[in-house]
Amino acid sequence: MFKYVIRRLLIAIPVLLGVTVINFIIMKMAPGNPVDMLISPQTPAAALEAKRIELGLDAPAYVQYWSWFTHLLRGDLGYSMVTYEPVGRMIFDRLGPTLLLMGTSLIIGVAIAIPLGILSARRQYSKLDYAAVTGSFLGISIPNFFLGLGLIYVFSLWLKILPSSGMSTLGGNGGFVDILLHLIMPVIVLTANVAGRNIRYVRSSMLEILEQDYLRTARAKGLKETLVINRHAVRNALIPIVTVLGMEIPILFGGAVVIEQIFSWPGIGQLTMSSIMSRDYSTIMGLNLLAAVIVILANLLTDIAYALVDPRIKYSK
Amino acid sequence: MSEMNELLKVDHLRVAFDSDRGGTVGVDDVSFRVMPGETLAIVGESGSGKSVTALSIMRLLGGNSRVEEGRIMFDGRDLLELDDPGMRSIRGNQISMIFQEPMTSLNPVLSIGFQMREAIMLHMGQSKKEAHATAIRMLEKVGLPRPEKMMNEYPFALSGGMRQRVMIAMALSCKPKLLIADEPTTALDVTVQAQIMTLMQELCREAGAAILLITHDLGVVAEMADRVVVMYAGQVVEEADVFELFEQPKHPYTQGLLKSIPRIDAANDEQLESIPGAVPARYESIPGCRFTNRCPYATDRCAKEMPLLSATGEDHFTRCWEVRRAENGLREEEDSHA
Amino acid sequence: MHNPKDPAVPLQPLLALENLKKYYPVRKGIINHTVDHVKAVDGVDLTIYPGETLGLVGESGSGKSTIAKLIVGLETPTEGRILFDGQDISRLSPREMIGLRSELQIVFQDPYSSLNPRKRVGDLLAEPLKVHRIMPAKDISREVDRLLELVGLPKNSRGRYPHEFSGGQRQRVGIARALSLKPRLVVCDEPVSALDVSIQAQILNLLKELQRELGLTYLFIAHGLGAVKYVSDRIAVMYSGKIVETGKVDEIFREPKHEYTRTLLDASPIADPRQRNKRRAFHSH
Amino acid sequence: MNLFKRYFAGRSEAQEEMLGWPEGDENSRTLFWRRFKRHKLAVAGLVVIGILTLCAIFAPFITAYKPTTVTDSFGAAPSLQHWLGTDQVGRDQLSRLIYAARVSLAVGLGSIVISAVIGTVLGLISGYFGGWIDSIIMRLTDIFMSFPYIMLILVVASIVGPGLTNIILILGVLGWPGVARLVRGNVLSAKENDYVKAGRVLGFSSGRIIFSHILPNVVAPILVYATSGVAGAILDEAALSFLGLGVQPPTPSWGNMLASAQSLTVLTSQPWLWVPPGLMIILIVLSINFVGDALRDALDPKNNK
Repeated sequence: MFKYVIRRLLIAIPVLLGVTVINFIIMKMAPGNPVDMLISPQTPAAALEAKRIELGLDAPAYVQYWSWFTHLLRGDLGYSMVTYEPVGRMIFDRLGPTLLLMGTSLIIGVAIAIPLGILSARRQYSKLDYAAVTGSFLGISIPNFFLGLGLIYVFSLWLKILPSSGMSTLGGNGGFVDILLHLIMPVIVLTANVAGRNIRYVRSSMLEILEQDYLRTARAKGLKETLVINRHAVRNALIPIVTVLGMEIPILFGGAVVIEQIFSWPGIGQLTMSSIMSRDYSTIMGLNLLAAVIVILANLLTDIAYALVDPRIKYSK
Repeated sequence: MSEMNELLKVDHLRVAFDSDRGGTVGVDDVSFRVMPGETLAIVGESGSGKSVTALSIMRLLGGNSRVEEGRIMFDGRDLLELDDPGMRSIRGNQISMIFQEPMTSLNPVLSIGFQMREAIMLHMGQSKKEAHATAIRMLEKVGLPRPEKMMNEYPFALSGGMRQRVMIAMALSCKPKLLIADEPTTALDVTVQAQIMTLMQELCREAGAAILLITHDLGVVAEMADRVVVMYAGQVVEEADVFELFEQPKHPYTQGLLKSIPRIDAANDEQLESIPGAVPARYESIPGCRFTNRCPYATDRCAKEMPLLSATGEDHFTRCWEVRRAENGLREEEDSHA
Repeated sequence: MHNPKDPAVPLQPLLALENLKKYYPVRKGIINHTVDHVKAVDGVDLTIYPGETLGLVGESGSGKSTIAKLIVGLETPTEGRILFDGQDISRLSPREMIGLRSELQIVFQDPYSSLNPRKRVGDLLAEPLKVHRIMPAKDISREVDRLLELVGLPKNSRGRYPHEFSGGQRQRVGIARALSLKPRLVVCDEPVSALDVSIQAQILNLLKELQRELGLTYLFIAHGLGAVKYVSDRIAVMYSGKIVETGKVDEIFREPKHEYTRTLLDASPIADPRQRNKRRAFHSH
Repeated sequence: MNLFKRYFAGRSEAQEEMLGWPEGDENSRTLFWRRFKRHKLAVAGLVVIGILTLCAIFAPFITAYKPTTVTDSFGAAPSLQHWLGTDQVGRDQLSRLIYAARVSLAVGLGSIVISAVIGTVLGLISGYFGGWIDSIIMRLTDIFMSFPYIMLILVVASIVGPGLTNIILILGVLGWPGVARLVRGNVLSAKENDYVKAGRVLGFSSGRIIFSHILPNVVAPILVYATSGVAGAILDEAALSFLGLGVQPPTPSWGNMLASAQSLTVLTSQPWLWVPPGLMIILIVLSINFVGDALRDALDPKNNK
């Protein structure tokens, strides 16, 4: 078990390195560099060149990468090309709201998907099953932004019961209830997505388990059907779900970009959009890198969780 | 033959399936009895309906199949008439079952101990602690090393043979009157097969439990059974005492089967006679005998009229027009085995 | 029956395995290093003479299937030599192997997985002929008909897909495919284990017939002693990677020398209830 | 009796059995259709996709206005002239809606073809050869899949610039890792089949085995995946265009038509500008997803009975 975790960690390292390399390459591909940003067009070419050397931009790519990478290890993501603030700081300030948004949606989404998926599988081809499956298809087929706009139209503009933007009321104290009210609509949108994807996943996983021989063994023992399902089937069906949760994280990040834009949620997604609009590549790349690292860590966590719920892992490898 | 004290009596059982192409009949007009303490073997090839028959007794058929006709009398009660709680009190308690695939028949994420205790606590009313002790005793009985430690193991740490021993321990832990064993050794090696079969027989004899052994292997039948039921294409074609069946098989299918198995005690230059052809694809729609297309003795009547399973000797039943014709002095239709 | 082991003529073996070993590494630990080996085949010597059938028996995991794979080149041996007609073929490059492909063929156990479900039977049989350019394209069609007839399948099977055939018929197609390149040695890896009892005899008889007609040499691998006895001239018994006993069929069955062979014989059920009480393994107490 | 016929039964008997070959047996295609048709929503989806495709192809013949033609009414509500009203610039909304279907379908199909080709080739290689090639390709997919997809697309789109072709290329080139993993997994299990081993023993080249024997057997899952991939790409394009980094006006796309709703006036008082394109996206994506689900069911070898 311990070895297994270490092994997963060791696999994560080259992936992490790869992520930084890809990140660096994209950054280099981006038009404009910090020098252009710092200096006005009137600056003589010689001075420009001097500045380039000073910033190390004349060095071969791998040297530049190394210098960037060692800074990275010290937690230094460089400075924004637009606001000149440290990128790390900017991201850190925005991380909380995004994690709040993503975390809430993930938990609620899964809390809906698991029982509904299991029930749907147990009553395959029933009305409930059709409703759940159709609902889950809707969840993955409605564009985030359209659902978001629709919600704003209904709840903010028409019924006027929910705030349409930000994380707290301007001038308000940002109390729990206030944040909660602001949270409702963006969370509904992301939850629709999470639940939509996972209802069908839980359902098909459960359907597969329902055909397993060991359930027949459990029934042959004379166990009640509820026990057969709850004790013997559900646990096995949920094991693969653990992995899928890890895959939700990058998707949620993507969703957050769109949702935060619509609801003016002061998180990473909004920062991403504003950086892209202002071509602030050092911030963009910092964001991208951070998101990738979070994804890798989340995958690592799901791997460990997997090992905890599935006793088979302990023995293999 | 006294019909008074039979343990299990299956009577004109008919099971139908829903498939993509509509309903089909998997098992049709299957009847047989199991006496207390005896070993009855049901032998047949894949698709002959032997497993379906076993699962119908346990009422464990899948969702797309159902018993359409017949009775399954166990200890004087019709299992098909029981309500769910009633049936559950029989499963694992009075009738238990072990399956073909030891690798997939145990739940991979629950410990052996947990799975062992479950039935014991349910049917014997034992506390967790008592059940634990009972489980260990059973594991010991089936010859597993270090049973205490085994209780904490998970199935994948065990070999196929060991898992099947666990299944046997589990099945016999509530002292059933009948053990249904569906191809219990097909997935195992020959030497392990011999061990498992011996173990099963010894423990059942000791506990006075009858065995309903489902198998395709005539060698296993010869070693284990007291009586044999031969199934072909969803029907019973012959039933007899094991010695009688092997010495004087009457149904052409049984005869062909016995001649087509390569035996280790055969003479050197013996030539195997195989049964030509294969089981017809949609046999349920055949009006006559389902073996007609492969039978060397088939007549026009065989193709048109379905023969009934009828007495063709003392405690010997055969489903064949030609055999009936040969056995002179037979009464007509009404002597069907019922 | 042809007897290749006429003592007067010292025959050269068609196939000889010399100290053949196949170890699979067991990887463990954090950096996945090799900590141990599974000795699937552990120093096997075996000879097969032209025209004979050598039966190879053993339990699952004894290494008999690995030997089959080594002979036909699906695996490379860790150590030892595989002499075919006197030439070591164990370490040939794929290119060098091409010429020999036609000499050594295999019939697999599972007739469901051994035929590509997306190809018609006619194409399955024509493909090897085309790939190896054995004959002009115009003759291929006739050759496919001949192969089908050889294994007892009607000509109209050509246009059909494998799923339209029963297990026994599929196995016939598998045999026809193996014979398409006119091999000298055919490895039969449990060819009847997956078939129904009443079909097994058909395939065993077919294999015997083909051997007689085409002068084939067989390595017949099985776990059921009955089938092995029926088709083999000699038998080799394998146990955990090693050959523990070889001998003529009657000798092995009459007086097995190795302990394991005896266990195996005792454990094999005999389809005769009268023999029950004479035997040990099933009823030992 | 015909005992002598049974004596050497090796060859004769199989022939005999074939005479009774079930001629009326269904072939796999009719079986596929019968199973597909069980999914009523998928059949409806297929009809919707068909109609939309026809609309997209024949857009110039069925629209009253060109999508870029500016008429004299700005932001007008639906009327007889303009069934869905006009946008703020004065273009006919219905015409734009129909023309926008071209964008969605082009992006959906174009990008998935690119990812499917790249992913399939890499997945086949990775799965068949294994070893270090496999490790490299798989780590590469890990790396690509670590970046949040939308963020990565946004970044690349901001670098290479927006536009229809670029969007197709970006979605196509960044979408391969999913396909590669799927194909690899299927190849790994297909490789275990004896027919692949038989191919090696018969001396077939790796290329022949991979493309002629393995690929046809892994097409079904690729097809299913590609179907949902089309739906995903259409959604991604819409999101990108909505955020202003996708298809640029005046070329109409449902995404960029929705972008106008970011203004409060449009959102509150001109719902004809944003509701129809949103519904169109839902309609097409839902249809494709239903079809994909039915395909999955109908192509599943497990229910091959």
